[in-house]
Amino acid sequence: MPVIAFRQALKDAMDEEMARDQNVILMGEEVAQYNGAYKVSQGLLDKYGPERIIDTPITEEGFTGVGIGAALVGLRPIVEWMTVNFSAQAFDQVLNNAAKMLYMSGGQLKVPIVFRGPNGPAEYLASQHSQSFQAFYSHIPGIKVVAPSTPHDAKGMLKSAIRDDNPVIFLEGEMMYAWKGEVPDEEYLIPLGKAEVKRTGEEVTLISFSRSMQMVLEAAEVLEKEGYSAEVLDLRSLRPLDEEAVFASVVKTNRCVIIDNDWPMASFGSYLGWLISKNCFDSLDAPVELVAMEDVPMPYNHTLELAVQPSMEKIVTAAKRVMYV
Amino acid sequence: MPVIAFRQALKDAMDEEMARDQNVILMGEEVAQYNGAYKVSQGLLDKYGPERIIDTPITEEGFTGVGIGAALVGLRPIVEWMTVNFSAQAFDQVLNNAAKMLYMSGGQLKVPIVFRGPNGPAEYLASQHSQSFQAFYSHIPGIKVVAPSTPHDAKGMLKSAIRDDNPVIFLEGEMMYAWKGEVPDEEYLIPLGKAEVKRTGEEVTLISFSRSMQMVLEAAEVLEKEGYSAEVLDLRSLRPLDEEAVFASVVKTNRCVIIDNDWPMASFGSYLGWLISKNCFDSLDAPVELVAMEDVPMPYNHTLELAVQPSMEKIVTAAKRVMYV
Amino acid sequence: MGKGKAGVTSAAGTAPEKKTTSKTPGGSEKAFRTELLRQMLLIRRFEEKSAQMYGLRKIGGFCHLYIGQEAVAVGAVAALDLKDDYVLTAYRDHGHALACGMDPKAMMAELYGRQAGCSRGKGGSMHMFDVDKHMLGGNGIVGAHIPVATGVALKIKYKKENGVVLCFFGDGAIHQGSFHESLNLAKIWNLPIVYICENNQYGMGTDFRRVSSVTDFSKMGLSYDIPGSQMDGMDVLKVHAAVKEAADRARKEHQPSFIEAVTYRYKGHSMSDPATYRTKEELGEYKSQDPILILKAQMLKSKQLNNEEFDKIDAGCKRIGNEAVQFAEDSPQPAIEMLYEDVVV
Amino acid sequence: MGKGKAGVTSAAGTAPEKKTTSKTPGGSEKAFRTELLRQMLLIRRFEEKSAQMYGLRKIGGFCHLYIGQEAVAVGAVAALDLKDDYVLTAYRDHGHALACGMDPKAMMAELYGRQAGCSRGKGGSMHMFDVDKHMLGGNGIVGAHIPVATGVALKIKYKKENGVVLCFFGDGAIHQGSFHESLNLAKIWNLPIVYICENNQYGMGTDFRRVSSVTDFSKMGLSYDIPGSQMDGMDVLKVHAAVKEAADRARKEHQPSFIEAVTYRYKGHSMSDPATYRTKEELGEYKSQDPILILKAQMLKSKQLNNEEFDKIDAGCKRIGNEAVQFAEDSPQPAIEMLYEDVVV
Ligand SMILES: Cc1ncc(C[n+]2csc(CCOP(=O)(O)OP(=O)(O)O)c2C)c(N)n1
Ligand SMILES: Cc1ncc(C[n+]2csc(CCOP(=O)(O)OP(=O)(O)O)c2C)c(N)n1
Ligand SMILES: [Mg+2]
Ligand SMILES: [Mg+2]
Repeated sequence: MPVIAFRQALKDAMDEEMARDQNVILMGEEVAQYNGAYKVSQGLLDKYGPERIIDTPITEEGFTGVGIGAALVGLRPIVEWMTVNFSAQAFDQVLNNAAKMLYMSGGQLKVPIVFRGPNGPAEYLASQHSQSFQAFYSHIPGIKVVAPSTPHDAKGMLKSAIRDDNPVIFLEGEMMYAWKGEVPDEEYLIPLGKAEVKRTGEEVTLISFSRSMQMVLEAAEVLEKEGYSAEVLDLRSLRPLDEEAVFASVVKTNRCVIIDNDWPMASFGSYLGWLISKNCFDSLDAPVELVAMEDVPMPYNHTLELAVQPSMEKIVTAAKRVMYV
Repeated sequence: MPVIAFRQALKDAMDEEMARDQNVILMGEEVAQYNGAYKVSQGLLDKYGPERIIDTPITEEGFTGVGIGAALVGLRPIVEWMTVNFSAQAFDQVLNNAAKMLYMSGGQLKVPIVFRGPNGPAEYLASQHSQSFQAFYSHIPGIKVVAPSTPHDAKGMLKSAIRDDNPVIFLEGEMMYAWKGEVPDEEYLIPLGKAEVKRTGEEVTLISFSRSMQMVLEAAEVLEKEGYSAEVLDLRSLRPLDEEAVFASVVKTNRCVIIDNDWPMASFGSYLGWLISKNCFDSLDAPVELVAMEDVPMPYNHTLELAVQPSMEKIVTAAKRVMYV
Repeated sequence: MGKGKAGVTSAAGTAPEKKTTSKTPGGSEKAFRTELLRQMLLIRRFEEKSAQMYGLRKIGGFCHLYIGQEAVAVGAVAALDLKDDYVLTAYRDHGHALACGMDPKAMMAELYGRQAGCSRGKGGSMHMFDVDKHMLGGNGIVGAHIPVATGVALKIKYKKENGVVLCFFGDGAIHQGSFHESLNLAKIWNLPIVYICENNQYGMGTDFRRVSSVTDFSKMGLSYDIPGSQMDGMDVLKVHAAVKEAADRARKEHQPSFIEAVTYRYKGHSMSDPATYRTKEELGEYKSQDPILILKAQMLKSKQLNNEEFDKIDAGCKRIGNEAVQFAEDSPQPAIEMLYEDVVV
Repeated sequence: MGKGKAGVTSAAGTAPEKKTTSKTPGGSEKAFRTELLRQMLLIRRFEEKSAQMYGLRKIGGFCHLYIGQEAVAVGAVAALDLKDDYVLTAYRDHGHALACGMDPKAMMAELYGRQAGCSRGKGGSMHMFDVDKHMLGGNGIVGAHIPVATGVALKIKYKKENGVVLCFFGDGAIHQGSFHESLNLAKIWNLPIVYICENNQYGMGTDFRRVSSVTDFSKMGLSYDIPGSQMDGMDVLKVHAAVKEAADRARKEHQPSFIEAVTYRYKGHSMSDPATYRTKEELGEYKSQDPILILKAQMLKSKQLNNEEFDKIDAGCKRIGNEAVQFAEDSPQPAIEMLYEDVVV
């Protein structure tokens, strides 16, 4: 199977869907002539022209709203936020327009739009540029929030997101764009809302998504070497959430560590921690642990910024803690 | 002790602090000539004049940022958001400026500002006007988030918030403004970060804050009549959170229901649910229950909008569930 | 009546092809004006009925009446063909909804929060929608629908359609960044949209002069090289002429325009507002240039109308209001399960 | 040197009272110009050093160089007295920080992420702050500091102080709603602030003409009845004169102004940008009107400078850059516990 980079998988997904459906357009800062700040839209302007690949001024609130309006009347825009940090300026548009239109129109107005871009810390970018938005967005009913961890999933899920009639927040990671993985040549779709067991195990369930999956898998390897069997679940989609897959695994292993590279309070990871604690109450042999970002803004200094985030070591430690070893 | 309304308590707090400190100003839509959309600033313009009680145009991002700028250089602005819903337009200012300045300047820049206004559903206002923001704001390190439930606490905590050198989000409730309660004549302050046991009990802990406290206390009464003893904890402050008080109560009662009138996913209430599940793991005799808003935008129809929210009945049912009765 | 074609339930209860009268060469001036008059009267009577029902607690929450501003929505929407064109407005939306030909019954049921409401009782006063009539709300956050409207115009241009978008908003909304971001986008992308600021002179209790650096808003187009004009929003024919010109430019040249319509709301901001921030004299002055009276006088003078005809139209509009109330009363409450519907498709 | 008084570490390593030269009647024109020249050279050399250290991976992340734009920060800040006045800018902030007299050592240590950095290694390139020098960042979100700067001006007015705020931002930021909301607020409240758009013609890879309805930004003040002017941002004396006039108006009349300074950045947007979106010819054209060369030529011509003097100043600036690097190298990494500091007071 061909091995391609994460950014290429995203590009291919957009490319295929644009070829398939004339209503799909891409807009955002630097998506056209510059081929994307992170080169995710490489070549699309050449192929589809400026009517469909649209450079915007730096006006997140404005172009996010424009995308929503176009979606209301039949286009299927993909809006790239150069980084998801900047979507804070468009927060009202997502919360009050994208997520509400269907409901407050009594089902009349669909909003088939995808908002995508790099989420979470990259490196050396300090506090305003290193934030995770999964908590903010997964809190909101009326939108879907997905965060794949491989080129394969990225492609299949982005295609599904583009075809979805609901607003979908598609979270990528700047550090992930160069990640490589196998992606089949033939077309495929991955449904939004299905988790995947990446590794079966018996003694502890490690649950995560997006960029953290890599260190979670490494941690599972390390644990195996030390004689512990970890099951690893990649959620892929946060909203809708595959509760069934989550509970099935925890009921089996009786122990769980959640890894969510975001501040802990009112976070997606802590919600999942509560949900598991409640629904697997009788199965759990230890408290559900959460490996989160430290509860501080991101510092610039590299040693500090690494210390702020989940690491393979922290995951191993947490896993051992819930196994009481 | 004099009995006054919630809105009066807030007004008195602002009035006293403005009299005490020339650097305190109030700004927002309709705060001056109109005396506040909900009349919280009644009379302040007359007393302090237009230099200190400032009407703004409808530009939430703009005047929120202006408040932050003024705070950086020594003023202590109180910014009223007509309702907290509209602060979605100022989200970037809170997240990236108010909450970050101290950190990213290495401790040089304090932001002594209070953002206040009605949070959560009122009645018949439909989805864009009926949202709770405690999840969004309590997620963010670098700010404080408080939500008192009585005129007494509102006054003492607003005074503390105004004197606090950090940005404080002060959540009120439109339905609470007319609530009455005893407020002493003499000056007092209530520290931010201290919960209060409103009622001691033995069999279950009910934890909430802000407007929901009223129905929580009613539920405790009903439970008592049915022979069950509920302890009721009013958090008052969400960030910082009085973990000690929470754990002490749950360790005593071994059962807990959290009431948070907000969507459940990635919410403050679910975070608390995880925190308790984890830290009181050995004490809990039942899963921690969360009585939340239904996971839908708010409908306009009154019957539906009541059905969406926590109610006394739902709280009683949840309490019985965790008591297995 | 064709799907998506705007029409207004006439005073007599039938639904004449409003657009035909305005656009077909054969349509007479008299018929066109009569239709404008009828629509303004319908809005007036519908709003009065809404206020009455609000007083009886049949309707709750915010209810922003349009009384006094009828000429703006009616004159402007009369320049459209809602098969191709679209309307978006803010929360003071009953007038625009009626002008777009939305069913008064479904609207009253919506105000009642009933299942037969246009938004199934989930939207209420601020969220009137009718996808078939191309009326896309009914939006509650000040200024936030302006980019959305701009996006609708982007679709028209992308699809090479013939339509134009009218985006209505208040004097209070014009300072919002969303307005400015949108105008720039509309200009650089050559979008067929007409931005219409209904300057009713107050944003809630705030006289617009207190919060605006300029009092002639039409200047604000200059920053974006967009033609702007300020006009009398109490005269429905003037509004119609100005919007028609702008809509034509949008259609032909794919160029955005900006119009400030100076108008006045007779009632408080919402039902709970006593409107003590303005004088009786000021209100009286505007009432004396009431949009319905102006058109009526013009038509009486030019013999396009007599008093009897006027009374008949008016009686018809009142009847529609009453029928709408009856319809709403009869419509069932939404079932509790409806809560969970319409969250995602 | 008094606390809060801006000064620039001179080429010789001493810190002359820059403001004195510009403001004291006794200060000679020659001394003033020499100081402007020195500051521009210091920025140039500091930036070159930063680029070099970035190449050696001593510095990471975004690093937006100011080379080519030196005349704007230097000319503008020279009109200030930073005892009373304030400066806020975006993430391309090294130039403004140096012009405000911030310590190059603390700045380089910040770029290194070290404990002795001006922001204790927590801010990095985009977040230079110095409260004593009234340099309030160093802000990373495009446009978001414009309301904040406006708030600083509100404090000046409220406290009846004598200061003025300079708010710098790019051509890319001007379409942000925050700019428009701020100008209206500054005008209705009569705030002492000068908004300076540094139009370096590109926002990242985007030629400003592609995303702007107007190419003469100074028009944009009209929407707010704020005087606007467009000027040559490569000539430090012109910048200084224009900003001085605007700052004086701000101080005396408490009126905001808006200035567009047309300039150019020689390097890519950040270190990772090859800047292929523009031609070599265009770059060459601007380099031929280099702000340092322009002033140097003027001074040589008027005999206020000879080549030897220039070389000596330049050598001094290079030395400062080297010393800053040495200082940064020697500064310790922040301790892990510092993570938890500065979150709340
Ligand atoms: C972003 C936002 N801020 C505040 C409000 C509250 N609010 C609703 S209407 C209104 C006044 C709007 O005035 P204007 O735009 O002139 O419209 P009008 O009511 O006169 O039709 C305000 C402040 C809101 N809905 N949205
Ligand atoms: C709100 C927001 N959107 C996008 C970005 C990413 N970004 C950083 S700089 C930049 C270009 C800004 O250009 P301009 O304002 O002209 O400033 P210059 O870089 O030319 O100094 C962009 C898009 C950001 N930091 N903030
Ligand atoms: Mg108005
Ligand atoms: Mg630029």
